[in-house]
Amino acid sequence: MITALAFYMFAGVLVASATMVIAARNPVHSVLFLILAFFNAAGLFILMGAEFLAMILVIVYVGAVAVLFLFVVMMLDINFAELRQGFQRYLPIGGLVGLVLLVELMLVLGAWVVAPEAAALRQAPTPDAAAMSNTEALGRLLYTRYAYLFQASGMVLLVAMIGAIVLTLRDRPGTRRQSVAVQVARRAEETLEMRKVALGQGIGEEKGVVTHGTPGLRPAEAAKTATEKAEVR
Amino acid sequence: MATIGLFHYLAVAAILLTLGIFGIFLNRKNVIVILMSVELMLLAVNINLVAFSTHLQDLVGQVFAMFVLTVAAAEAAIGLAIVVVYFRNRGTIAVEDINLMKG
Amino acid sequence: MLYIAAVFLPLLGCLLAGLIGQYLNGVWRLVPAGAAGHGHDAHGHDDHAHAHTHGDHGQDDHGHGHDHAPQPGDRFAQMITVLCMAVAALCGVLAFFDVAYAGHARTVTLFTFIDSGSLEVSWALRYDTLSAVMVGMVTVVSTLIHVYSVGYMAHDKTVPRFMAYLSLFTFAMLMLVTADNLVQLFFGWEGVGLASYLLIGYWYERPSAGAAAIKAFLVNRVGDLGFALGIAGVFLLFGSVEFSTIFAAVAEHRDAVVNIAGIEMRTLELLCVLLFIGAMGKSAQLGLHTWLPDAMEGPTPVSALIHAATMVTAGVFMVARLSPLFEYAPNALALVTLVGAATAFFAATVGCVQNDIKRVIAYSTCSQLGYMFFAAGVSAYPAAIFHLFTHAFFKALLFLGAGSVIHAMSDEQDIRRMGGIWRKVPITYTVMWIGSLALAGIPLFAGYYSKDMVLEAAWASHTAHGRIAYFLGIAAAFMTAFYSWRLLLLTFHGTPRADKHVMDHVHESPLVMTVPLMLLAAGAVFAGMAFYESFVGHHFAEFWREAIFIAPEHHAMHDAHDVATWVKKLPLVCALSGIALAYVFYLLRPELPGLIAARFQGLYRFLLNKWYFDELYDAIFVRPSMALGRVLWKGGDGAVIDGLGPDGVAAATRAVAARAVRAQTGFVYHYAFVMLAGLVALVTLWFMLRAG
Amino acid sequence: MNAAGFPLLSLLTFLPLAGALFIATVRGDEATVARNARWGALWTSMIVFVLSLWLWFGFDKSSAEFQFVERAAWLPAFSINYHMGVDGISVLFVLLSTLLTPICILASWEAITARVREYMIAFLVLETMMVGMFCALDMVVFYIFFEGVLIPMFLIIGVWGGPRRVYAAFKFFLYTLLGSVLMLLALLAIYFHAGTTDIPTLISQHNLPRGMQTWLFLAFLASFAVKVPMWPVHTWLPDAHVEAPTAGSVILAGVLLKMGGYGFLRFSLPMLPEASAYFAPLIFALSIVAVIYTSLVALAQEDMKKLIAYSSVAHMGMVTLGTFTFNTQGLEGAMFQMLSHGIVSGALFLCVGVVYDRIHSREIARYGGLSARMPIYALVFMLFTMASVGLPGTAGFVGEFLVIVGAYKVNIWVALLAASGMVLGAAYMLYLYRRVIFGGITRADLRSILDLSPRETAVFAPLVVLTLWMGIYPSSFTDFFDQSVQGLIAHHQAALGRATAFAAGAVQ
Amino acid sequence: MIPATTFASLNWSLALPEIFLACAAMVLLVFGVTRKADPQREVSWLSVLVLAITAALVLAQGGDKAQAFAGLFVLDGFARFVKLMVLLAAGLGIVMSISYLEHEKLSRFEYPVLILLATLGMMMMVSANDLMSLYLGLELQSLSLYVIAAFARDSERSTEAGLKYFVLGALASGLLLYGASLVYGFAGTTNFAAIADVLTRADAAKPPLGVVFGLVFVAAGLSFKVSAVPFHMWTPDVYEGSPTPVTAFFSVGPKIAAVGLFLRVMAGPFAPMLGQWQQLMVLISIGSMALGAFAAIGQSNIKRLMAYSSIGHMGYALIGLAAGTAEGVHGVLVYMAIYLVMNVGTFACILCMRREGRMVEGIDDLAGLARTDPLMALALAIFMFSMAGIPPLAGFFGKLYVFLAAVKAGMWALAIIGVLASVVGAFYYLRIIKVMYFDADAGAFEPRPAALSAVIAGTGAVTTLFFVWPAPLVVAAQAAAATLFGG
Repeated sequence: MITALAFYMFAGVLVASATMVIAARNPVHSVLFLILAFFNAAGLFILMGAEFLAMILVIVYVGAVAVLFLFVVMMLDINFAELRQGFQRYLPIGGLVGLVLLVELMLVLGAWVVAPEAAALRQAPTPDAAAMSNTEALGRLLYTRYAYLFQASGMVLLVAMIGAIVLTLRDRPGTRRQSVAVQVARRAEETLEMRKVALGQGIGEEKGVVTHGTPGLRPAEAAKTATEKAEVR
Repeated sequence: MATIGLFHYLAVAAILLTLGIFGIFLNRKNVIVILMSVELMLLAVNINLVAFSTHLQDLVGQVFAMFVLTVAAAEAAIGLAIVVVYFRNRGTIAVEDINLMKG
Repeated sequence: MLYIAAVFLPLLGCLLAGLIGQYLNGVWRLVPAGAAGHGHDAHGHDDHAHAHTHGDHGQDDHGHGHDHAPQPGDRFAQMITVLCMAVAALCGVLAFFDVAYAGHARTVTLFTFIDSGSLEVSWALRYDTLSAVMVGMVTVVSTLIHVYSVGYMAHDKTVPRFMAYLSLFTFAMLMLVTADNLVQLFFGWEGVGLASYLLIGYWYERPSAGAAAIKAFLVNRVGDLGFALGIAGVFLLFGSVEFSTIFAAVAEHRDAVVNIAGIEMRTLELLCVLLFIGAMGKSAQLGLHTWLPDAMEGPTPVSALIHAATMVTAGVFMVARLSPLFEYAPNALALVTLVGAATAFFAATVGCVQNDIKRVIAYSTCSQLGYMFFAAGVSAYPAAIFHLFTHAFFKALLFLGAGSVIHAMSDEQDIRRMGGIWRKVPITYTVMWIGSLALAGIPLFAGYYSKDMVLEAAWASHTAHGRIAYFLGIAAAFMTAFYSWRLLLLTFHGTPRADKHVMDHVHESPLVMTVPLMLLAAGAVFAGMAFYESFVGHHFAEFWREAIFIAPEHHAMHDAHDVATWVKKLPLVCALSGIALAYVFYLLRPELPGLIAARFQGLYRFLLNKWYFDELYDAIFVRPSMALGRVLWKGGDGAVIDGLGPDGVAAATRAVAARAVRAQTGFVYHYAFVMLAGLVALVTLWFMLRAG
Repeated sequence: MNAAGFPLLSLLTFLPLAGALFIATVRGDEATVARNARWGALWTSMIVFVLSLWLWFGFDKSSAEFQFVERAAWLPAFSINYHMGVDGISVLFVLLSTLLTPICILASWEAITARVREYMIAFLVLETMMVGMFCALDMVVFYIFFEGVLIPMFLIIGVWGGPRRVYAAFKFFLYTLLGSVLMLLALLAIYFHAGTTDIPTLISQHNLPRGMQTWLFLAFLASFAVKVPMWPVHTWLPDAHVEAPTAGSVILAGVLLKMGGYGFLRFSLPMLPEASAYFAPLIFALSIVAVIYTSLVALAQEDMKKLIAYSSVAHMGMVTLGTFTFNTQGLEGAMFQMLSHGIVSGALFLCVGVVYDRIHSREIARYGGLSARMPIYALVFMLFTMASVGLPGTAGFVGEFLVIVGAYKVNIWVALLAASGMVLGAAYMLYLYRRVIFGGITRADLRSILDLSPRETAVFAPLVVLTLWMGIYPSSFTDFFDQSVQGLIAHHQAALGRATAFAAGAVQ
Repeated sequence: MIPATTFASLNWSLALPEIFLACAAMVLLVFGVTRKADPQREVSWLSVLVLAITAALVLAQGGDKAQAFAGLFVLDGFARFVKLMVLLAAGLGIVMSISYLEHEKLSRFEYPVLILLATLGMMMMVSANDLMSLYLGLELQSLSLYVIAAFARDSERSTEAGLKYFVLGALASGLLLYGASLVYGFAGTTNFAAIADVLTRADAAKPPLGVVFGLVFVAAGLSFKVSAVPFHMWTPDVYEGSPTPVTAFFSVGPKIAAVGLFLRVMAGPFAPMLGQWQQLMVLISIGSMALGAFAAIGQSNIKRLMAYSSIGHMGYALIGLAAGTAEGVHGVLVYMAIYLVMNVGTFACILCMRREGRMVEGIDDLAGLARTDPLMALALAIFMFSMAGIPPLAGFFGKLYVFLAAVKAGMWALAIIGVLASVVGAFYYLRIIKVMYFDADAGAFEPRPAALSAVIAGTGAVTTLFFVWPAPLVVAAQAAAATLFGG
């Protein structure tokens, strides 16, 4: 009974918040509803006995992905008041197609059968919860039988990383970067030059350069730094 | 009502899937909402997988769901990256403006 | 060798005259490569001569009075063709006597022509009496015409071309008459058609010449269509197209029947009708005669050759040649008789009112051919051939004489603008008289023997169609005499109606023209007497031997000698009264014709316009064909086939393409929607397929 | 079998390709390249022609078998072989192709001034395709060559054609492609039924079921009817002819149209005998419509090439008619008609090309009175006009006559209607001749028009000789295919006999 | 309980090419990061080398069908054949991109690395023997492709292409996943062989609805990847917007891999349900052929035209799949191999379309190419004729084999519609030839980069001369197809 109650609560909130995700006018609200949906989904997972996945959902999704969404939404700073609202216009036909799909899905799921042989074919029967925790069981599977896929998912994440970097990382001209190697390799005699400055004259012959280069650097030095800067991406 | 069986979970997943789909093609506002709709769809898949896993007493479903989660995260990252560069170019991410190429 | 020479020498002459003669005249002058399209005109003087000589003349024209200098090739061409023809004529005459009198009939096989399955055709020369008569007649007349042409065409600008055409024509005609099978006969048949086309269109600058040439070819083709089908049918029935094989097998196939459009008929009847259609075309019988008067666009000797001696008689020859077939097809024979008789009558009526000297003679020819056909139709083939033979002489004579008159009158052809010249052209005048007498069938002249024989045979056939033919023939004989004397009187007698300038120029033709005239005149006088006995006498069968077959039940030839006296005399009476009437009309009371014409305006117009055949054909065939062609082209091909076919499909494709492209809106949500809708559609479809 | 074991047919097929490659490698300025391309193409095609004469002399006329056979594994896994050979039906077409190619090249000598190299390459490639198609004894190989023809021809029409060349080229290409692809399906179906694509095997082992034959026949018909072309799928032809350069028209009329007729003889008749018999009335009807309809349309034409193009449709109507009479005369007539049409209508297009090169117009009304200025041309034109009309003594007569004889054996009405083409054909051809050659010269530029050049004479000379030769001594040609045609008929009747026997058995 | 898994039992050496490729990609990544100046050129050539070595490794793996990683991975002749095609496509894709990236100021070494990773994904797809490996391979490939579609990140069109591709791709993979979950739910397993086993035993006449649904969803997801109607909508926009070498790669590599995967899935786990999906495939195939034929007609951008063209080609390839026989698979493999060659050649030509320092993409820009660059015009004409399926060019053989399969399977309607669509399709290929050969000059292009010339020459030669000796490819494809059905 309590299970049922919990299910209906989680499911109800999940569906409601999912609806709000797509219906909310303000994208920030959408993200927040998404987070709510994830929490409730995690609840459903726990009901089904998939504790580890529930945790992952909360940690990875709420902690990382949803926040990423939020971050991007805020960063892009979209003036949502100006966004056009065409929701209703396409609702009838779109809704019809969606409903047909839903009805058909329900028809199918309502008459769900599992192949009689399915039990025999189980590749990884769930261990007894007492003998082994859900997390441990998953872990054992993941690092042995599914090592191939585990590595593959690593590659997927690598691609995501490369992709994100290659698309969004850019060096604006003018940003200054630390170059450790250059810093370490620098010696005092290259950096400092002692000069006698005649009173009232300044460093006359280099007047035009100094303003461009780093103060205190000699022109050649300054030019070199500039090139380095350009080369670093 | 009393016993919560496989069908209930599947139904929730189906509704979530449909909502995700709605989100994609009824949305006129914001590409990011589409990305979120995709996340909803994947969530629906995960509920399905976990439900089947529980029903079948088979862990493979949960393993599958894990990979789906992983990939979904990667997908979100790349999706957002693309949205960002797009925004840099166009200054908008309104779905109706994504219309340079057609025919 | 003799036999081959008789046929092929004209071809040799043709080639030599055409190639070497033209070469000598500088016609075969190739344009150096690279000069095409922009070089200097190499034929400048020809051009000039052309425009001057022929540019706008509507009349017959032989270069007389113009200053076209003879070219080196002219002489060569004239000599070579005349020489070839003369030798050929010698051979022809020798062959005639050898075959017809000495009885040395033979077939000379040359080489295979067509060999397709059981259809085996050879090039072969068949000499029997019939062929020999034709070969002798054709070569002799043709030689005379060649000689005449030397004078008549002396000032033409392309003499070699003309002489080559003449020889080509003779060659084709000889191939026709010596053919030993139907396909070779058809070769000669079409060959003379080609030659006549070329000759009629000889003065190609004139639009009317071109039109007449096409008309001649086409009308002949209509006949040939029947002929070709007839040949195909003969082959189907007999399994061969070779005469001897066919003739031998006639008896066993005589009762074969065929079903045409639901009507059962004897195959032989059908075939004979088809073949006779061919003959009708070539021999200008009623219905397919319209080309003949127009063919007068050709130079006069051409007309003579084509209409008198040779080409037009091919039809008669063919019917005689195929007598073994026709003899077993009585209905076809009746048709031949009726068509022949109708033609004889029709052409005579038209001939009475024509004013062009050559057209009068042309209709006369048409009429005489009718005689020959109805003779053949009553199984009196010898009579038909005999009339053909005599007719060749006097009709050639008349044509050449007319040519001489035209020559004398500075290219005037309208007899209403002639008159009173008989003193100035005595020889021409004389021979024209002889020709007319022969044509009218006055005793002692050639036509008398043959024409009377024809009429008597028609009467003697004791059939209804024979009787009809007899009376129509009698009527035609009356009119023949009338229009012959009308022509003679208007041309030579009375007061001169030409202007003074022309009259001053009237002169007799040179010897090279008058000598052939005189020789032909001799023929017109004596040919009847000399050959009457052998051709159609009581023992004609010994003369013709196997060449002509007459079924035992057909007695017209035999009975013709024993008909009632009035039957024998009536033609002469009619001829004399015709002459008398002409005398009254055109010498005594010249105003009468005009009055009568005015009184019977409708009839006169009807006759003058040749029974409106040309107009009728124009309205039924020519115009509708052209119009239909245009409609089918623009409407059928353009609108319907292309419109529904390629162009329509292309347009539809473009429309679909535009629609397909419009669906690609560029909006992500549309794309997503299409995907989803597609998915749902597939699922639903699956449901439905499963349910159904 | 070729005694020497020498791959003559492959050589004939691919030598032009080698010539094309050679031309492609010529370097130099434009004039040099053009000159070398011309000579290279001429020499190549002449050598091919001379080699092909071996076929003329070496062919065993007393045999209906395939000769000069070559066979090599090509797709062994599918038992599809490179199989070449000629029999009586194809050998003369090979010769026709090799003859017309040098003539075409010579005819384009001065007419083509732009992109000469590409032009010559296109022609040599075309020759490869044509010869290969007639030699192929495997359906797939056949199809490859059959379709391959489209590529060079498309370019020839499109690049060197007249003002509406794009339309014409597309129409030509797509129309013929549409037909061909359906044939491809038929070929595949046969392959699956018979397990082989080897033509001789398929011919000798007729075993396709009746119902299947019907569909296959229609598929083949779709291809060959367009190619022939039969009414009502002929409308591409006038457009293609009008726009193509002279030599293109020549080869199109001379050889390409024959591919359809050849296809009927090679596939439809022997492989689908029952369906052929079943559909013969349809073919007759279409052929007769073609003869009469297109003749009438030709009568109304104002463009010389279009007129001749329509006349081609009419003449090819006789071919299809003869083909489906299934008797010796009809079939041999069809064969002969194709050969003679190849020569004669090619020559007629050349005739048009001669004046087109000078005046740059094909409008009939633009001409008149050429006889005065161009006597040789007038003579040549007259000869081919008469041949086209079917005058006995010229090539055109024999085929037409045999077809009429063959048709008469089938039905007198068919023969009568087909023979009406004799009259109509004479009408439009003579009308054309009259308007172009006869009459007075009325236009200034015609007063200085020049007669044939030596090169043009050289182009026409072989055609003139052939036209007369074929007309006077046709049995020297019919001898080649006599045996094959007899074999074809015997085979056909045997097949029908089997079918009838079977049907009779079924009824009882 | 959980079966014991040892390192050796993973049988990992079967995946040696994949492992090598993954490691090499990472090494190149590190190499690229550590260089100061962008080493795009070096990394590109090294990538080509890597691909070549991978291909060699694939070739070196002989033997029969074998499984690795507890049934997640399968290696058979089919996989090897498709992998080689994919590797070739990737190699050519990289070669063609080098000069382009430099010209367009896109020279970044991540590009070849991403292509390598995408290739890795494709190889995983081809060898997938489990719904999970299918999904991961697919995603690895797709994510890489999303990125390189938007690689010209300062270009509005490129980023829009990336965005569209991403959104729709995510939707498609969501659908595919949902289908996969349904299949899993029914069969209780994700292993292909096991699924096939379950389905074989199920009542063929009344298959469970759920798994049919799953099948349809999976098919939809895969159809998206091969851009078959009605899941094709992204194709024209993405092709047009992406940088041209990316488009070139898109049009071959992922297509081949996806088709391979499609074949593996349909002929593997779902083979027992042939009766259920055959009709769907027929419809999809017809739709694709028709749309490819018609929609391309009005195009003026050559890349967009090629997009529709590829949709059409996929329709033809799917004919072979719809036939559902070994002949069909054989036909598809031959088709894809030939498609690969001629498509790469065509895109190499398109990449040469550069005038005044900018790429031009209009079909009209090709006008008069036959005069300004006859060789390239000839090559492009050959490719176009080939795509139209005119013999003796290679494209004809591709069509020949798929139609062969359709005819043998008795699918006459499909075959007839197919050939008719090919006639319509021929129209727009001809139009390109027309523009090049019949129209007046539009000015010359800049000189061709050597690498592109080499690619054009090579692919052109193969396309033209394929007919001389088609046996190697055809026989190899036949053997490969046989292994897919061999068990």
